[in-house]
Amino acid sequence: MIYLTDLKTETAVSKWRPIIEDWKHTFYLWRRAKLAMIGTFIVIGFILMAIFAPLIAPYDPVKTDLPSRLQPPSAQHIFGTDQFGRDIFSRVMYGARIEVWIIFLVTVISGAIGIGVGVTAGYFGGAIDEILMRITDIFLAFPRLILAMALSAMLGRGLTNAIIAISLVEWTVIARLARAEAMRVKSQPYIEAIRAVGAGNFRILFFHVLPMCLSPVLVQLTLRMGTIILTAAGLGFLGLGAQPPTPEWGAIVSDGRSYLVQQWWISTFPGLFIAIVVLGFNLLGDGIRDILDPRLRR
Amino acid sequence: MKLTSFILKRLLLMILVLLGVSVIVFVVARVIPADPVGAILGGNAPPDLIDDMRHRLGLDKPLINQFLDYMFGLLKGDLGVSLKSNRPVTTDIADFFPATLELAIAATFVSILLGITLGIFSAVYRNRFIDHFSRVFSILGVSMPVFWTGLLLLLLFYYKLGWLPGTGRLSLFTPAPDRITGLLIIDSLLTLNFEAFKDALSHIILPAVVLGYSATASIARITRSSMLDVLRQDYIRTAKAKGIGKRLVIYRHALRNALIPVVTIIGLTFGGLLEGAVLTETIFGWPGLGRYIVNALLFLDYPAVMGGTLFVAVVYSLVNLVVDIIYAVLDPRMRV
Amino acid sequence: KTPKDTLVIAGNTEIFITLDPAVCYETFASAVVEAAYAGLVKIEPVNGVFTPVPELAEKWEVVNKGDVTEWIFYLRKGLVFANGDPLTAEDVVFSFKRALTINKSPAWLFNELGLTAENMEQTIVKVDDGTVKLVTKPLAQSIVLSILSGPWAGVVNKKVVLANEVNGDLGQTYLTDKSAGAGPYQVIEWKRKEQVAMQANSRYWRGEPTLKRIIIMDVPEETTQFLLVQKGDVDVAWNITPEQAAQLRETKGGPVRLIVTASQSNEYVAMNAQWGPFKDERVRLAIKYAIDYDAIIKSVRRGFAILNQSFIPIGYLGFSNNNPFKRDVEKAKQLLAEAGYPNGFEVELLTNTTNIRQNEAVVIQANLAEIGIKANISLMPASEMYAKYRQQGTQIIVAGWGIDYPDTDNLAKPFADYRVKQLAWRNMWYDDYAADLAEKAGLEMDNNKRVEMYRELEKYWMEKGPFAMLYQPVNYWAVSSDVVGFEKAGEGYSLIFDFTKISKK
Amino acid sequence: METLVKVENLKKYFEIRKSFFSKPLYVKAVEDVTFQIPKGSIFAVVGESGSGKSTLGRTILKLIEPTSGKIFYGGNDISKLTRKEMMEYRQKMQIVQQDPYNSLHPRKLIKDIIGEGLKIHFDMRSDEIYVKIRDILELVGLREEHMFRYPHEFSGGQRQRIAIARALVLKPEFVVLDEPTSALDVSVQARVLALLKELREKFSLTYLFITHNLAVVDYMATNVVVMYLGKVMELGSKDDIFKRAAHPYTSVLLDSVPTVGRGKRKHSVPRGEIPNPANPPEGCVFHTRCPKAQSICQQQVPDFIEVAPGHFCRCHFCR
Amino acid sequence: MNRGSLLNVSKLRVVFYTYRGVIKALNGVELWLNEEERLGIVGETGCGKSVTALSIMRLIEQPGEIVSGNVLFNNQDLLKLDENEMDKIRGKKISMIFQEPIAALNPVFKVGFQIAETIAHSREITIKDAYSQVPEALEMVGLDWQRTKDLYPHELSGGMAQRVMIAMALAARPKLLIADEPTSALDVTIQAQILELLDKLVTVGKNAVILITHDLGIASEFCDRVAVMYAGNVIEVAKSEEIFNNPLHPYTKGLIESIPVIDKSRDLKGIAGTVPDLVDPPSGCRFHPRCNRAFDKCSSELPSLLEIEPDHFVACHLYN
Ligand SMILES: Nc1ncnc2c1ncn2[C@@H]1O[C@H](COP(=O)(O)OP(=O)(O)OP(=O)(O)O)[C@@H](O)[C@H]1O
Ligand SMILES: Nc1ncnc2c1ncn2[C@@H]1O[C@H](COP(=O)(O)OP(=O)(O)OP(=O)(O)O)[C@@H](O)[C@H]1O
Ligand SMILES: [Mg+2]
Ligand SMILES: [Mg+2]
Repeated sequence: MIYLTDLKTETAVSKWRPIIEDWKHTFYLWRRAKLAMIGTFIVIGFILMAIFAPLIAPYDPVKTDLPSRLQPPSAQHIFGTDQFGRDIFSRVMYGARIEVWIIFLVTVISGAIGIGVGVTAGYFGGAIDEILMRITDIFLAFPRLILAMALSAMLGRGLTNAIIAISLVEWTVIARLARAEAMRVKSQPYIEAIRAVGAGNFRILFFHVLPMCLSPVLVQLTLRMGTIILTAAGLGFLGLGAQPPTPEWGAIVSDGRSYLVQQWWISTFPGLFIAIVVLGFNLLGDGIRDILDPRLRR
Repeated sequence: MKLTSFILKRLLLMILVLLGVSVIVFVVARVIPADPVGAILGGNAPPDLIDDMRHRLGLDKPLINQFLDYMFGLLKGDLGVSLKSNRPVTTDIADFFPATLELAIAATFVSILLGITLGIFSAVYRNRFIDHFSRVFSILGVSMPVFWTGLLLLLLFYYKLGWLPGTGRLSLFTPAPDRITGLLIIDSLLTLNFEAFKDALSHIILPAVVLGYSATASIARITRSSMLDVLRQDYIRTAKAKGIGKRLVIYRHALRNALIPVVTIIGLTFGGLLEGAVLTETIFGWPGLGRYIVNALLFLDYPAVMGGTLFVAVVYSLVNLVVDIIYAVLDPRMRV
Repeated sequence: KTPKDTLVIAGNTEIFITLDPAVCYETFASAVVEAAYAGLVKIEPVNGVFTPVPELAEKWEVVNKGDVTEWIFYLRKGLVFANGDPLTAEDVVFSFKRALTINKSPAWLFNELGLTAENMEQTIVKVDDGTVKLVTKPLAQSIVLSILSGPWAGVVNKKVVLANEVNGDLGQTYLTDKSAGAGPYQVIEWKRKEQVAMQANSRYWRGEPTLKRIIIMDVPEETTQFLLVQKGDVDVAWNITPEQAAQLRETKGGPVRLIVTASQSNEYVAMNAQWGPFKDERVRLAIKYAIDYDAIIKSVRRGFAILNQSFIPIGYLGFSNNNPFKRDVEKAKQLLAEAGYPNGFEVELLTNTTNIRQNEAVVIQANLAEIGIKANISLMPASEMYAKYRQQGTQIIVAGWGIDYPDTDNLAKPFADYRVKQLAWRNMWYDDYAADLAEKAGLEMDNNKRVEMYRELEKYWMEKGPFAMLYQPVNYWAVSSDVVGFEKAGEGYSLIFDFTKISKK
Repeated sequence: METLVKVENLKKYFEIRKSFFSKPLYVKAVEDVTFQIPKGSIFAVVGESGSGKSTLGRTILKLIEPTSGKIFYGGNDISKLTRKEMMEYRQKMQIVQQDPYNSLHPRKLIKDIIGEGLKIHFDMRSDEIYVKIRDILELVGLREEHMFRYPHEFSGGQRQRIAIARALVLKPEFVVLDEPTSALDVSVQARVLALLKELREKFSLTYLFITHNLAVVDYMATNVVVMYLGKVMELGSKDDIFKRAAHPYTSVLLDSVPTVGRGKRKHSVPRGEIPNPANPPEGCVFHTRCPKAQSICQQQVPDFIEVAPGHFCRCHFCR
Repeated sequence: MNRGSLLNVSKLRVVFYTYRGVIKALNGVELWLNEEERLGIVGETGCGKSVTALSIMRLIEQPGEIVSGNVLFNNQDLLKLDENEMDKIRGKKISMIFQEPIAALNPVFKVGFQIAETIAHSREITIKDAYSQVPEALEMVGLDWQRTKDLYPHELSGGMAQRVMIAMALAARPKLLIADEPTSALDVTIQAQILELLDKLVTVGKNAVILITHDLGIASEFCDRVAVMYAGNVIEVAKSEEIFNNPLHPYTKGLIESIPVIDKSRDLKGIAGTVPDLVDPPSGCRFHPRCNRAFDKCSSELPSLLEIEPDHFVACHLYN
């Protein structure tokens, strides 16, 4: 029985070890990728900002105060005030909540539709794939802003509907990605091995193929956060996004547009925040992608 | 797969897709709770006039009839008559598309130039300062709202420095070159009208940079990751082992391979630029199709919306078809 | 940098639909139509009062015949179109009938006069080559003359139009981007989304205008326009923002001047009189007291507006400068409580997506909040907003009324007479007293009596009507200081714009 | 000896379409294969890359549907069974795949990888499953704590043991071993082969052993089938193949194997390369490379001849 | 102390920096080669065979680094050359072929171009001129040049691709050819062909060869001398008959006893345990945890490569 037992002895390990090791590895890779680190801090800062907005913001974000309108940045209003005397800083802080909400919903909706369609098409292939992909193509070929505009005009205005409209546009990208991933995964030997022990399509699809598709999709979604915020802003430009006085960043920037030359602070600060957060998400997404790269892991 | 049959198949599928697009665009355009007639007649018009107009436009017919009419029109290449301009939608498109195309091409050019350069530098100097810088720089392009960068550049290069013109495709008193393609830069070259060429070129720079910069990040990102991927391949090791030197290894052996996946992204980007140029077109007074469609939508000029959308969809699909063909040409592995 | 004989305007020509006088109905485009076509009469602001003056018709006679009025217009001798063709009564009759047949937006103004597609053979008559007879409703003279001075009543060249007719469109397609009139200018080209170019008409009966060329460049973005004019690449920025205007106002003496004139329009808040709480006139009154009119004018319009709470603007018959409402939160709250809404209510505040409207909505929202009313702003593109408005589907709306012809009639009826299916009707204010009064005033020939009637209507309307009139806007342009006479040219703007008064240093 | 698995005229064609419009082409990965696997044997399949070995193994397990032909398991025809009806056999027939690096789900813990089949086939409590997994891991030479690790933490040999554990935990009777050691170092290969032999004794398993390494066949097998371009070239007991090879292809294969310790040796080097499987040669598929080829070989497909009891050969000249 | 007349590698240390720590991939490798000699390098996976080869070519990249040692080639230390000088060695004096021949050829260039490029570089002529020598190079490796030169790598079979690689490598008539597992991805029949071809060409061209393989059979049949590597060290070097018939190092013995051989039925022993983690390698002799004859000294002191018998070098304390 020598072959069965004489493996190198190892010190006993807890069942948590692989998970801890995995995280340690991830942490190491993350620390090495400086930009990913910066991205993470930005995103965390963004989320904290949303959570603690009421504590950070010195003023009510929607209350107009006409006497102190259009004030340049000062000690009282560090980002200045807008045409109604509202404190830009407070609006930006509260706006973070709206952005988080938009991002959350779009991610959930477009992620769910995209993954559902993509994985199903990729896994089953054949006619199902053909049909689902043609539908995706239709949505892809559609001018995106127009589709979002048309949909949100159809659904009625307001932030939530705009979010739904954006999601209905966004899912196509996810679907394509998920499909490619599902196609790749389904032909891997380990899936056949699972089939060999008797697992059915449903089980394979949900417990084995789907989880593998999540991480690239997650990366993609992270990278698309920027587009999402900016599309929301573009819709605001057409009156289809958040309705005033909601301090949605894109809307603030586009409102402040006509003041850009004289009262630069109105759209510059929220614009800067959009840029920073989008940058943060992009860096994070790039970072996650690098970290998940199997070539960097063992 | 043979190229011709590949193209044929794609064209067939394209027709299918376009059919879908037209159905959706029809439904969406008609379900919007607004009134094109009211928009044509303006805020003050009384109801009788509106009813009369609605009848004349056939808007009181059942939707299904309207849909069939529309589809039959499509078969004949007739996109209907714009409610607003009162001209055939095809004429409008023919008027505005060249400008959009020209801008999209110029912007694509900018983004390719910028994106690929940044991407290569990023990959070759991975995790060094150059990499960090070019990644942040390219991502900033997508992060900043277009009208913000647009106005900023306008302020700087037009207003403060006075290096570049501020609006339109040509200066007011520069006579336009004879229309051949509708793309001013090309037309002026073809007619050897160098003054117009210079003028047109200087007008397109700012919008192209603004628009192109916003599309740089995705190209830079793909270039970088594809380049990194290629640099890890066995054949790069072979090339190095040949001793041809680092530069040749990168430019001859790595780049060509790395650019193959970039081509697909360029196709998608180009499609996006065709439709996504609305804000840039507005800021720089660029007489393009993007503005046309959005205005049509705001105005509820549904034949124009439908026609424009369909047209963009066609162009988008064609561009991607061309991209796939280029892809096949670039990558011999696809040419079986 | 622009040539001395050329005026270059940077403007947003997005709203241009057509330059055909029988179809065109948009303010900015109308200015072009007016320049290209001359009508029988013309409106001149004389000491701030709009006065009809002879144009193609050198004089006219009015015969009252009880239920109709006959108007005889005598044309000047030797009139020619810009292309040299003679202009006769035939062309005038053709032009009016054409507008009625086409039946587009301006047609209802002819209908106001009692001229319709059905009766036009009898009501629009060529007496001889130099004389035209119109048979109208027995309306106050100023109403008739001001309607006939509008761009829709511009005379088109029958020969040219018929020669370019396709599919029986009466030359609509042809006239979309060209002109065939006898005005001071003629349109030479309209490159959509690029520019509209006009050239002086040397055959204009008053003589060739000073400016030889007018070019309207399409510049959709206000900020860009502003930069262009400051840089001297254009002479006029047509659509600047209040902030830009305010900035110009403060920097006097630069290369660019600010030109302001009173606008021929009104800005108002309207409540649907059949919707929930607004059924009660006390609630409507409360809202009129809740609004901070001064703040809106000062902050949203940067002072570029005239406080006016009546529907009658400055320069119009019956204007009284009577502004009874001042922000009074206590009073508003009390009125609400009396009406049974001590804790307020929730309401949808509708307006369109332009910056100014949106800003007004925000201020009003804040004002209403103070008396306990929660207003949710809903922004829509104008086309969509008007669709909803026309279906009487609004609750409370911020909107404006652009005047069609310079007579109080054009304000009294829409705002008070629900039977003309205009603003009063859209807001479901079915008040017969107000309606009757507005109608009667229009038929009254005696101007003094008319004034009295309008005063009475105004009082009643202010108290009971569903409108809170915010202000009368002010037009502003950024104009290069080389340009002379722009104030005069723009004096009646949004109604008329007279390019002939402009010249350049 | 009792037959456990019988294959009759088994065919598996893969359709490859060159273009949307053109007629489909077929790769005849498995062409008309007939044999019986005696219970308790190690039935080796050898052949060059692309000869259809893996396809054969996967088709027998019905992981891919056969194009035609019959597969009998313990006397029952399983070739037409539906997925549900196959469930019973899934537990009895298992596979260990070619590539240990891709045959384990990279995001699952070892216990889940091994436990999956148990959850599907047996109604067991989780603590029972735990014990089972622990026992089987011990059996293949791993330990309890390895249950809570990810595949990437293991070396190739260890992974192959995990794959073996996954197959054996279901208590199968028949295991297809698809090149279980070709990715491993010789020192590890030796130990895995020994383990497989030991397990066979212990559980009286029957193996279908796929490999391209003739030396390993010699070490392991009881019966051998030699495949070339989807067809069986020769079939017989181990000694039939190694001592009395009848088919020229078998001889070529045997001759090509490099051997240690004999110094420089001149091989009789085989000619040519394996033809495109989508377009195999006419006549005898091997004739393009056969040292003994005659004109008949180009025209006529040789029959499958029994040259001695249980020793079959597909060659015009094998008698 | 130069043992080989062509190449002398001494005390070569290479490390890779990874998240888990520093991988000490080569731990003082000693290797030498005479002109026209064929050296086989064998060992388990991960023992540093490829890294050794790449170090000689100076192709170790991030995150790897050559920390110390000498690579004397014609008495010139390659590790001290600058990149330009090194480029004159690569592909000219020393060339290399790899395991996956299809992957090692650039997929977007035709075979003809890739060969011409190599020729052009080594002879310092233009690629255009180099084309004239492509037919000869292809014919040398038994390919129909007319057909092959216009093919893309993906259109080649594995055997053909490896022939192309050989043609490329030998076109420059290098002094030394390094072949890193040139046949592991190929079938036995093709492997035999390739090895025969190599044998022929090398004999004619008088090239020295380093053949890296994990198949001891190949090393035995092809090489004059064989070096056995374990965990970053060369642990035994001898003439090939000698090393297979009289292995001295316990590891070599274990390895040879693990190989199944046709017609030689015997039990396969295998070697207990696994290759050590090179981040934290065992002290002393890196083989000692797996060695059944290890004693105290083994865990504390790294044995050096000594000539125990004439031309038979072993690094093991048993033979001191
Ligand atoms: N899913 C598939 N689709 C199309 N062709 C296939 C498929 N699977 C296998 N083939 C083809 O069938 C033939 C036999 O393949 P198979 O994998 O069975 O060979 P093998 O003998 O196992 O080779 P190897 O030794 O390389 O594993 C090959 O030509 C292969 O290209
Ligand atoms: N790029 C790299 N990054 C990190 N570690 C590396 C890298 N290349 C090689 N190594 C490490 O160096 C050691 C030696 O690797 P090498 O490739 O030389 O092994 P080998 O003997 O060629 O094995 P094989 O037979 O598998 O090719 C291994 O432990 C490996 O993990
Ligand atoms: Mg196989
Ligand atoms: Mg190696």
